[in-house]
Amino acid sequence: MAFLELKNVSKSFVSSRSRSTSLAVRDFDLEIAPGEFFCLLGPSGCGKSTVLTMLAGFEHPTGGEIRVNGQPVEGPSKDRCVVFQGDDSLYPWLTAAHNVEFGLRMAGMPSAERRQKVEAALGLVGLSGQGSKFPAELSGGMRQRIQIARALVIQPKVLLMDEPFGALDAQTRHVMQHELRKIWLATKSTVVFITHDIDEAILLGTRVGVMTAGPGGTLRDVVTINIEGERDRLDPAYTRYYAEVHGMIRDEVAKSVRAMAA
Amino acid sequence: MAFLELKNVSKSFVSSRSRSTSLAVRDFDLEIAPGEFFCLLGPSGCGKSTVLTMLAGFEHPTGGEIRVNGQPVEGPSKDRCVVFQGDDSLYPWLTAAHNVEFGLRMAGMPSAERRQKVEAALGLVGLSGQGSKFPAELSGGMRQRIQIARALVIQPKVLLMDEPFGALDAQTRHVMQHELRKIWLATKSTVVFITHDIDEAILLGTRVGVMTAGPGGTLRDVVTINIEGERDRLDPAYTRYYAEVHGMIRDEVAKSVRAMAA
Amino acid sequence: MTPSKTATLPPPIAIPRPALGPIARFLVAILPSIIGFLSLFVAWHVAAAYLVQSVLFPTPLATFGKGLELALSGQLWIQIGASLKRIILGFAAGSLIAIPIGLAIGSFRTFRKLVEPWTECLRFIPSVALITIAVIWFGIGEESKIFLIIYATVFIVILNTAAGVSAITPNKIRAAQALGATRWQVFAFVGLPATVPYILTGMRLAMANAFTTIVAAEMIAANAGLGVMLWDGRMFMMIEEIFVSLVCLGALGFITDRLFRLAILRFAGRFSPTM
Amino acid sequence: MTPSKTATLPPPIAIPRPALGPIARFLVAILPSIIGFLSLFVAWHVAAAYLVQSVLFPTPLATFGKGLELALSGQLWIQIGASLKRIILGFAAGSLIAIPIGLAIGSFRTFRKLVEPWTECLRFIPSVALITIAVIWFGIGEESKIFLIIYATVFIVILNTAAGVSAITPNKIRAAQALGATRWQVFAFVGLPATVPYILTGMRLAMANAFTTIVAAEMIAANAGLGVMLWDGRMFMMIEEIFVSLVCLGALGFITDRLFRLAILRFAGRFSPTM
Amino acid sequence: QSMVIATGVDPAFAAFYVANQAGIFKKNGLNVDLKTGPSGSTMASLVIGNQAQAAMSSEQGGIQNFNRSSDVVVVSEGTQMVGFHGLVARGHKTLDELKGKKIGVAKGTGGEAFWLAMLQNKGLKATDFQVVQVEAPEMIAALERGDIVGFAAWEPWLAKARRAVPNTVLVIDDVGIMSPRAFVYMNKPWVLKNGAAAETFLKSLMEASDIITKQPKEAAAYVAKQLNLDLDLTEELMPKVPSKFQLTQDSIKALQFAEGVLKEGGRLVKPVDYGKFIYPDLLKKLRPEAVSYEVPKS
Ligand SMILES: Nc1ncnc2c1ncn2[C@@H]1O[C@H](COP(=O)(O)OP(=O)(O)OP(=O)(O)O)[C@@H](O)[C@H]1O
Ligand SMILES: Nc1ncnc2c1ncn2[C@@H]1O[C@H](COP(=O)(O)OP(=O)(O)OP(=O)(O)O)[C@@H](O)[C@H]1O
Ligand SMILES: [Mg+2]
Ligand SMILES: [Mg+2]
Repeated sequence: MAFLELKNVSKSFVSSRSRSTSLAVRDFDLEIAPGEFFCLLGPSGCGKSTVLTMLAGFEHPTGGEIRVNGQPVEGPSKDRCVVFQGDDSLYPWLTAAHNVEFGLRMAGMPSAERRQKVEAALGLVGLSGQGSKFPAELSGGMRQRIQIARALVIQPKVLLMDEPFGALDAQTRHVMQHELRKIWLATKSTVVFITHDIDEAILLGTRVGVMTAGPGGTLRDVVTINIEGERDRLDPAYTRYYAEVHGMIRDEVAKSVRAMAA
Repeated sequence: MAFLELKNVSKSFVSSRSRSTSLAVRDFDLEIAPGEFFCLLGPSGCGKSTVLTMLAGFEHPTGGEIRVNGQPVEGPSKDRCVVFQGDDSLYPWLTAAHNVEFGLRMAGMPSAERRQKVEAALGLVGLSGQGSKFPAELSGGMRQRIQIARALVIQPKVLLMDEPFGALDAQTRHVMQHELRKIWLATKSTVVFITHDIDEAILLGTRVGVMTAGPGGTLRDVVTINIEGERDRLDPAYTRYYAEVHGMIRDEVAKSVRAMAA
Repeated sequence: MTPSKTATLPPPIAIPRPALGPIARFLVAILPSIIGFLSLFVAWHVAAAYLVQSVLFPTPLATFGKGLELALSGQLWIQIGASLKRIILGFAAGSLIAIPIGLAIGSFRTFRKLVEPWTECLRFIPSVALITIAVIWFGIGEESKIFLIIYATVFIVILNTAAGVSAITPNKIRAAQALGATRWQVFAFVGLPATVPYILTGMRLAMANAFTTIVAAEMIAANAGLGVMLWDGRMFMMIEEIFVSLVCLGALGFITDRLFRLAILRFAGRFSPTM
Repeated sequence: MTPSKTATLPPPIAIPRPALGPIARFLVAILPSIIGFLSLFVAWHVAAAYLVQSVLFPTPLATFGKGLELALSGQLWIQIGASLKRIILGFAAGSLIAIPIGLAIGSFRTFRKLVEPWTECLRFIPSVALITIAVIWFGIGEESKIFLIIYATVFIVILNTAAGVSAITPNKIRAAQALGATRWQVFAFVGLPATVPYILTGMRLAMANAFTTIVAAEMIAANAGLGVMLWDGRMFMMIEEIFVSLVCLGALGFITDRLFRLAILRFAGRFSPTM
Repeated sequence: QSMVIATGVDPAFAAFYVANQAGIFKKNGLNVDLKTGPSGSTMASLVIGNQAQAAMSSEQGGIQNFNRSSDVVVVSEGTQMVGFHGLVARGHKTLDELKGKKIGVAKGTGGEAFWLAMLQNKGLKATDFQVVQVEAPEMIAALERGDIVGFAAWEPWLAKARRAVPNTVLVIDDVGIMSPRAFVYMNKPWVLKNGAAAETFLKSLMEASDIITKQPKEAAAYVAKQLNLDLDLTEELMPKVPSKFQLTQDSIKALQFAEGVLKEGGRLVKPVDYGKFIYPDLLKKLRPEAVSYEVPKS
């Protein structure tokens, strides 16, 4: 039973310079079941963010159709919360804590309850006690974690994350991956997770999708990760998956480099 | 003979909310020889970007002193070119190619010569043929590569890079690491390179510095990487270095998590 | 993503709509504008014919009748031409003077401190009060009228430009410095283009000032112009003339503003997310 | 880093300087401002005493002499008080009206199309020309004067506010939508605060309009005020009075603007990188 | 009973100022709010909407207002000006010398009325000169710069120009050419409703007029105080604007002359019905002998 459906989706943008259109994503076909943790990998510029933007409802496909729970996507919704690539979606006029509580406040949650949830969320991302700082006073990695806390705290049905751990050091990232997996196991929400780290994808995903090189990338292959219980880099199954996905991406990057040289 | 010297440098910021000061970096002592490739690692928020900002001359230390080639740093200079964390330093009104040629244009290089150099630089970062797009029309990873091309093309004496490959997928990143190392070997410029990827640090650096956990981090240890010729992840020396650096960072992240929980 | 994204995205809060045919879409798009215009005239008519009922406040019909009469006699075009020439000259000159000053104020702290006492005091002095001074300096010819328009244009553009400069993300400046740009180059190649949206907003605001000041400027020894029409109307209680002049000012201002926005979208669209 | 960084950084292009003692630093900091002010008066003096030499253009000394005389007799304070009250009331009311309208124009496309014909036509109509209408609607009391000040304030603030809304980084809006904010909440919790720097710039610009319009407003049946002083001065060729009135307008404007900026830094500093 | 009166700032309105400053209105139980504006005719339009109940203004001002609304009526003549208008020139002493030169005239003012009357009186044509439209306050600046060589205006501009600009002399004044008047206009519906107050109002003005004629020094002081004007200048100007409350055949002639000028300029909306325009009842009650005119046939 598909929960998120992308049917033959394509998206092209009109270039502001030449008024010519350029294809960002083409013929993207995918069904995601409820409770899945779907990881999307692909060479830089292949169209990952574009797919996520459309799933969120911020942009409409120029071809094909996107459905969530059977309903066509008309616009953004609180059920599909987004962690954006980059940090320009934080509110610079709010402190870190107020940024995190934004969604709860919109939902009208009373302030005491809110405070408690925000404290928990800040702790989860390793930023307890930093809640009174403004985004401009935080480091790049800290800002990214604030964004994650802001999305997690509202416990959305669908969590759309665009390279959420990109600005984190390996260790902090490791802690965060662990936390995210715990949350997902506990809440069984559906996650679409863009990353450029193969390890991360295999560690977290129920399935891993690999896109072809851009511009105008599409879904090349989807690998189902069948590892029960805790995942471990030393597990031979893990290494096999790694090699498989790694091979696909290497091909695609090579293709994209070749395409560019041409 | 030290080329870049940080003598007991510390930096504190005045918080806009409480008007209290918070320490970002303390007692940072480091000497970097000309032609070195120095990698700086440390848990998120420990003060890496702050150190780089001061080396570039954008901010002054609140304690201690920074010298370049024996001269105290008074402000930014073309000899110390910077790749920023995040992508808000690109000029949205210029195309990718014009962004890349910015430094050359400032130096008054004739346009034909410029075009040639820009083409080469775009090729280097895998973006030939994308030069006419505007930053807003590029993906996150593409924008980061434009920033790198912009810095490389002016061949600065010192290259200060703040997580330059953070938004790149593993494969593209690999290609870029390779290119950067080649350039460094050819030009023997001095590089200070912030990363959160231990592999990357050991692959590229002549020395790797690890900072203690923030807030108010300092330099914990510096490891000299003595591997001749091409570096290889399977080399036992490599694995030894990896284990050493990894241990240090794990300690620091653990400390920072503990500090936050307290 | 950088703030630059605004350059190619539709107005932010607009929720995407289901697709419509092109003609239907066009109609839906202009319908509210039409309603807006109609409501303006209906409000005026109701106010004039039913609410206020003053002989000093004619209905739109009476006004348009008079306007048509003046237009047919050729009179109106002479007035419009005379005023428009002054407005355009003064507005263009004022903007040209103001942009570099505003950029320099935003960029160089010392320059700002030196010049701010001038701009910050003078901008509160009404141009209507400068009529006498304008005549002393520039006589009763065109120069003094254009001087007043320049005066009315300059400060708004300066202030907006300077505000734009200080809103530039510091990393843009820092990048330029680290790429070897001199102070002057930072100013010209980063400060100026990054400030374009602010400058244009300033110019749009200033344009209204130029239009409203023409009335004061044409108090000085003018033989033609919408301001002359207005003052004469006032002097001789020719109420319809006053309103024809006001309607012309409003309509011309509206049209000029639209043309200005069109030119911007055409030639500098990528600088300007907001127009 | 986000654009927000501007909130805590010094003006961008300023190159850091070697440290100085606090007193020396203060002196170096205010020296250019002092030079700026002095140069303003020197230029005036030279123009009046040597270049123009007209009976219609008094020197600063003569003006200040007259000003002192009026101040000592108490006269001046009455005029200033009367005008200032009108300006403050009109400016505050105008801003309060304009901010929500500007936000709505920037946020809701249909609202913009409905309302733009009104704002975009009316903003080109000079307030001096509205005197008659103001009197018809509001009588010759304070109301009509305050109406004119409101009129002069409203459009600038609307336009700047709307420009601010459309300059918001789309991701900020998108984030709010994905966090469950309704249209209305996006408007209030993202649109409004993100637009604060633009609103404040608009208000600073509008403040100048309020000051310059007081002169037109006080053409109507006013008994006290700087505008009255100016018109009487003009009628009776009491040149010094005209200039005292102008100097007062300039100085009051300057002071009000500084107070406004101070209040902003104090209460809303984090919203406003540019002031 | 309170009422609003609208006035320009000019010694021609001395009756208003003296009645106000000397407390005559108050003594007679009237609570008067004196509103001042740039000129009498601008302010007179306030009478149309009953924003002000009374005003004083020139013939033209009154006729234009009456053209707009028949609520505005003449209740009395107020001031008769002698030698108040004139033509000054710099470096030239006669009209002949000025031929072909630039002369400043402000449209719609008493200055223009004088200029036209003077041309007619001397048998000259407007085309003999280059007429430049200049507002009164800018006349002196323009004269100073040499943009114009002379201008037709009224006091205090004539005196000011002679003092301020060297070589400037009075070429000709209005004595024997015309004697313009300022009339008192009131809102008729208001008068009909508040007959007693209207009467008291006119009576107060007459008392003020007595002070002006009998105690010129005190009167000048009141006017100078009200207008914040130089006392010397006020004393010099006051005799040129004597207050006269009457309605005579000459009053009618003055109004008819103004009507003619307006008609020639194409500014007359419709012919004046003097029977309706003039409302002599108040003046008749207070001083019947001052009313002596016949309503002209239109
Ligand atoms: N607004 C836009 N206008 C024009 N082209 C765009 C726009 N956004 C994206 N593109 C183009 O679409 C393609 C895919 O971009 P997208 O951001 O989806 O890549 P991505 O897979 O997220 O890459 P990365 O890993 O580098 O973030 C790119 O070639 C980009 O140039
Ligand atoms: N402008 C500022 N104002 C106040 N505090 C700041 C400012 N910039 C940085 N800090 C603080 O200084 C500390 C170090 O920040 P910095 O950006 O140098 O970290 P970093 O090591 O680069 O982290 P990351 O890997 O997450 O980018 C953080 O605790 C941060 O909150
Ligand atoms: Mg992306
Ligand atoms: Mg950093």
